[in-house]
Amino acid sequence: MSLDIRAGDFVSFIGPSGCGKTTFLRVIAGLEEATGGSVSVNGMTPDEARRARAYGYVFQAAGLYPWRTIGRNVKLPLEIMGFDRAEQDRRMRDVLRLVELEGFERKYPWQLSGGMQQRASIARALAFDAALLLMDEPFGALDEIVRDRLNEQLLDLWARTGKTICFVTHSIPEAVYLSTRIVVMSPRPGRIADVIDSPLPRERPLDIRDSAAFIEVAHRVREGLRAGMGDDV
Amino acid sequence: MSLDIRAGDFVSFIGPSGCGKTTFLRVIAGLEEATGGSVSVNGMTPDEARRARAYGYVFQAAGLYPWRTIGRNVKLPLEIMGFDRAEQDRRMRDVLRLVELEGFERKYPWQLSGGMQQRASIARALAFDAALLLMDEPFGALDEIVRDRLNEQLLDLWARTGKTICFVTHSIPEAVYLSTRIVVMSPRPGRIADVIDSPLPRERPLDIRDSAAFIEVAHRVREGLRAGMGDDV
Amino acid sequence: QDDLTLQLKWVTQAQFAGYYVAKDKGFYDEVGLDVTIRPGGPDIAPTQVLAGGGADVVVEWMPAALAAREKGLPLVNIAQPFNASGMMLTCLKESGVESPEDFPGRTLGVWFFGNEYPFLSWMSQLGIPTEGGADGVEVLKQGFNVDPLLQKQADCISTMTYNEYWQVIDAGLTEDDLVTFRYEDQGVATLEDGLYVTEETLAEPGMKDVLARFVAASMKGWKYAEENPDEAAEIVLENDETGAQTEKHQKRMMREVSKLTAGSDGTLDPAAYRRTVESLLSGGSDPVITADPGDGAWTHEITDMAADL
Amino acid sequence: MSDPPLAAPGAGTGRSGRVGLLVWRISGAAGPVLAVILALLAIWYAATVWLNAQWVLDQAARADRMAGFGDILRGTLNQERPVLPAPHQVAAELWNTVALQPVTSRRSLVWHAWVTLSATLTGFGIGTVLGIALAIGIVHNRAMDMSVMPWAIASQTIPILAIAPMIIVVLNSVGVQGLLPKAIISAYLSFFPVVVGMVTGLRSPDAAQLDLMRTYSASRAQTLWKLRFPASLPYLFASLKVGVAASLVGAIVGELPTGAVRGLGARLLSGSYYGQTVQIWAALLMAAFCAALLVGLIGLIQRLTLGRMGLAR
Amino acid sequence: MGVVLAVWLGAWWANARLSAARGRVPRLLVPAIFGLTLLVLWELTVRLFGVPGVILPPPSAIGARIADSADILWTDFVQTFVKGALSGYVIGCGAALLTAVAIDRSAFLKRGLLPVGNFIAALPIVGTAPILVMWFGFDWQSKAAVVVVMVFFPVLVNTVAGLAAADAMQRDLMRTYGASWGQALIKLRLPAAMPFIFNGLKIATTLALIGAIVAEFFGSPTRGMGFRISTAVGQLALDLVWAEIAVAAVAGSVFYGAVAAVERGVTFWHPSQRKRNGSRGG
Ligand SMILES: Nc1ncnc2c1ncn2[C@@H]1O[C@H](COP(=O)(O)OP(=O)(O)OP(=O)(O)O)[C@@H](O)[C@H]1O
Ligand SMILES: Nc1ncnc2c1ncn2[C@@H]1O[C@H](COP(=O)(O)OP(=O)(O)OP(=O)(O)O)[C@@H](O)[C@H]1O
Ligand SMILES: Cc1ncc(C[n+]2csc(CCO)c2C)c(N)n1
Ligand SMILES: [Mg+2]
Ligand SMILES: [Mg+2]
Repeated sequence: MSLDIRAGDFVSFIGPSGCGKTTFLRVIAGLEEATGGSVSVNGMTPDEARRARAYGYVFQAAGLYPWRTIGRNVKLPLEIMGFDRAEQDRRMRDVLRLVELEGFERKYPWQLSGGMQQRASIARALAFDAALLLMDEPFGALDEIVRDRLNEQLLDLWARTGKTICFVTHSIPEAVYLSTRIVVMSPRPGRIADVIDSPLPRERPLDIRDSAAFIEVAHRVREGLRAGMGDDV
Repeated sequence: MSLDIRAGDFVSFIGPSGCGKTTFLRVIAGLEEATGGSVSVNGMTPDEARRARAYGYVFQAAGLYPWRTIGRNVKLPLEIMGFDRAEQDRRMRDVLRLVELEGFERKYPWQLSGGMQQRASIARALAFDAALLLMDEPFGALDEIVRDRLNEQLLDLWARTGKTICFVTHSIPEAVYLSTRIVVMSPRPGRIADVIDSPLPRERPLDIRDSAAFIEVAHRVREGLRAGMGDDV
Repeated sequence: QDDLTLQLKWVTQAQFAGYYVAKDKGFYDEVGLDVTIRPGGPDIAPTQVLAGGGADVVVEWMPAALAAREKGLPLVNIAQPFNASGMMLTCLKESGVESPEDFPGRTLGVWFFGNEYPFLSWMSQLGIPTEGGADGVEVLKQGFNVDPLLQKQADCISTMTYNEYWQVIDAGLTEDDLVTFRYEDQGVATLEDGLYVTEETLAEPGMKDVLARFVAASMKGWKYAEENPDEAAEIVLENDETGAQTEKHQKRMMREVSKLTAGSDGTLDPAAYRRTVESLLSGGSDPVITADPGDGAWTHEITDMAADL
Repeated sequence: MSDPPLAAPGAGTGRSGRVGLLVWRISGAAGPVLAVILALLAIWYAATVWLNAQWVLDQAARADRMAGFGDILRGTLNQERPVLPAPHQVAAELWNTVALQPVTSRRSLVWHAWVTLSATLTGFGIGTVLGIALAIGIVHNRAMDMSVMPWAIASQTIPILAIAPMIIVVLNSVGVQGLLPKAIISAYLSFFPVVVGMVTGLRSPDAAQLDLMRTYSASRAQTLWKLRFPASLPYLFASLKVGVAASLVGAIVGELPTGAVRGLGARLLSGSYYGQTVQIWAALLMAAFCAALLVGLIGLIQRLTLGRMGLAR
Repeated sequence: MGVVLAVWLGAWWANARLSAARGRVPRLLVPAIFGLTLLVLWELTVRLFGVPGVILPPPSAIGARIADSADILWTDFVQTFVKGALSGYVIGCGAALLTAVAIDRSAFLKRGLLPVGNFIAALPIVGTAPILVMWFGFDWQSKAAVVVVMVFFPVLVNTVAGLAAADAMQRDLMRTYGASWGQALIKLRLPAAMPFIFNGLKIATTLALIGAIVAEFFGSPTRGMGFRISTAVGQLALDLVWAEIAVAAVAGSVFYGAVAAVERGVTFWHPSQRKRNGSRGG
């Protein structure tokens, strides 16, 4: 299985539960060993990339440390990477503004709603400004409205900063709306069923989702998924 | 706040996180007291209805008891309500067939995938054949494909048995696809923003979702949600 | 047959051989008694057992018995098989203690749990404070064994002529390594191992007769044990349920105990009683007993009846 | 109290029910365990020499001799009354009192262990039943929750060794003797971990699980039996492991004021009384073996029960 | 008998009423009433049934004794609690924490030391105390040693369990930052272990006090709570015995309460602590 991700791409992975999306992301991040084949991230092995702190990772669940305030959670990677105090504060404030959480830095995670926690965890991954963002169903637990808003903001951030983003989701509209390429995966054994290069422009208002081109791509994704399914649940 | 649910209706509740959907369902179920106003279920107070075991409740998470097999989880309400052995077995088999889980009665919940667990929990709510079903985001944790399949089955069940169903979701397509009426709620204070009677026929194949009528209703729901939102997240 | 329960002061050992012999040889049966013997231990206060009704008769030292009497538990001595004290203080010669004048500044091991009275009254007669300091002695609550001496944590420890002293010897020290101070020799001896009952028990109808038979049979047991020390020790060993006692030690103990019971027919010597009381009363600022218990604390009635049987 | 389960001696041991996996685990753990035991033995021997040397030197001085290193080695490893007996001395004593004596003999450590174990098991039974009953009361009755819990904590700060004789005397005066007083002391020590664990356990079902029962309008008894009790089992077993070890200590403590005539407590005490350190250590190890056995037994029952319930993953 | 039952029922009724109320006052009042009831029942039983004072003194006599012998009780408290129990507690818990961290670094130690440790923890105190007195002398040092032995393993086992408590995702997060072992320990695993550590520390409080007192039964200077208890029993001064026990119970409860209070401060974020603020009946 081989896949080529270009710098500046927004790649989505979509597929049925258990097909290995999370595993794939973890291999890229050097958190797990590939069972076969090799992965390289900008010419480094995943493990080297991890040590070089070359990427930010957003997990499926927010995974904030409950004993730290939101502000200190965001500062956590900065502390570990040895940024100085003032810089830590500055960056923390910047990214919290980015995800619209200014004013909440003194709160504890469990005092915030699920959506706010998820945004804080995104802020944490952005804080140290890695060129590669790995995001595992970051909006899975959120309701449609909040999700739409965050989708818009994520696209905006991506357009402004030119980061490379790998994004796992199980929502077809989300994948189609966000990506420049969509990787459709099939279950057991985890394989790539289809890779779709999106014809949509980079600039995407929310109502692009009612456009014909959008519905066309969504349809292709759905077909790709169904083909790989058999009667697996 | 007042709402009239007709017997045999399929009513969906949709609204942003924290707007009180779950609370509303719990009040109907007599699990919580209404802060104002009154609720009656077929002429009974919710608490009386609860004691009369007039409804089945499906929680947001499957909530199976991990120390019971799937079969014994389904039998739990039957044991409590004092059905005899043979009847318990018969009903358990019936409802498990209904949710396509025959053959799994000896498995423990953790041996099943999330989708199967959720179906087992639906079977449990169906086992004692209450006329009213209360379902709180029963498919929230599932991926799109499995969700589609379960949506179809639920519609089928509803059509065959003529139950009344109250259904909470945060997916617009799901709400539109399933319901005869859609209640759109707005946050703080939890209010009903819109009640939409669906023009879709009772018989609904999956690709009705690409029909114009469907997209029209979905659009109206989205507008209703957006109107209630302000800049709350 | 009449039932009677005897609570010993300490674990099963030759110190109580007379009672075990009387039971084993059928002396109690002969006088129509069914006697249960309860061993004691470091956690058992015989006086408390008596107060709780767990026993009819106890073996106790007189200082503890008189102190209990002052606390409101009216104990009466009905017989006194031991007419001499076996208590002593054993010191390491290398510590330089040669006489009681050398005690100040030393560390001494003492038994507590009601057994501290003879020591305390001796020290107060010597005028040595027991709270430490340069002219006082440092007192340690000695555990169950003689280790403090062997480990040199104390200069002197309390020993009995029949027991702990020989444990020190067994551990490898010789008599020449040790200096001993017998309470008898120091003139501060108090009566040990008497038989006590409460006044209520004594007043029960028919009880005096039972007690008289008990004392008579027990004294017969003691005399038998004095004459047949090895057999008595064997009997004790058979009754030891812990299985921890050794034959050598018990036989030697029996011979030493015989020296303390020799010549006693169980009758309390009123002069010895007075000596004990004086010694306990003379405890300076902190006497063991504050008032003379008078002659209600003992009776010859039982031993007299026993002699007539 | 708080959520994390009580740590039992034996907590942290795996829960795998598969025999094969078990064997694998044991053999996998054997290497490190063996290494640690060997290291401990080495330290033990070194400590034996070090702690017993003083006596050899003293004896030599008393005899006006000089003690060389060889004398010290020889003199320390086989003393009759060592400060610390050497491992082989303890092993020999264990062998003599366990293997070479008929089990009915008073010199058999097995017999004494059995005496202690019978009191332990009786007390453990009483303590467990009492603990569970109290926990059920506490969970269902607010007044009991608020009033009993602080006093249950206070009760455990009372030194048992201090009141054991009084318990014995009081029971004695109402005619209770023999096994029961020891068992009661042992129950006193074991009920507390059970209460604490069971209260946490019975409260462990989350709100959703309880709500399910309410939608069925299940009675309190049904909720207890079908939800709270099964949910509490993992906590119960963790506390039972602590409780059974506490019971054993209770039984041993209870043996002292009952005349200390038999049982491991009596062996400890008489060993201590006659300065027979070898006997003390043998009894000590035997007690630890018993505790390990009991904890292991409960672990086994736990694996079987939870395995049958599908809770052991 | 009737009186005793009436008192019990009356107090229970008051408590049942009170506990229905919420807030701070009933929280303190209910256990106090319960305790007072016990004391009154005790006093009544002793008086009505004429239990001899040398077996069980009434609470009034114990109270009088506490007032009379305050100086003795204080010296004993300092000797046993401050010198013996506290120092042993600090040393034992500290050593256990360090060992736990060491064990945590090495899987080998973890698999080897824990089972053996559990075995050693099962050695009954009645056996170890005389040995430690023999080794460390008669003063508080040997008591502290007994306490160290008693508290070491509960704290160790809990801490080791706690250090494993951080969930996989929290650990993975540290790995994505390329954090060192030390950074992960300080920023993640120790904080996450705190609820477990405190569980061990709380168990250790009661063990420490009991250990220090019991060790004095096996040899001590002529002061200390355990010394006084055993001596007073021999002298049939049961009121003094119970006075010491009362001091022990109060000191132990306060010690436990203090550790629990620190726990609330440190693990404020843990669900079991958060639940306490929101009021939800069982
Ligand atoms: N290609 C593969 N190579 C190795 N392991 C795989 C592969 N595909 C799937 N797996 C295994 O399948 C299991 C589930 O995979 P994973 O968690 O990545 O699924 P997922 O796609 O993220 O599912 P979900 O949508 O539920 O999060 C893992 O245990 C993983 O080891
Ligand atoms: N109308 C209302 N009356 C009383 N309480 C309300 C009302 N609306 C919202 N709440 C409060 O808001 C909180 C969140 O409500 P709820 O859990 O019902 O949200 P929800 O719509 O189910 O959200 P989600 O989509 O995240 O499940 C609850 O604590 C509830 O008490
Ligand atoms: C803790 C303890 N307390 C008292 C004694 C004293 N004692 C009771 S009976 C008896 C006779 C001789 O063995 C002796 C000396 C002891 N040894 N250990
Ligand atoms: Mg995944
Ligand atoms: Mg909800």
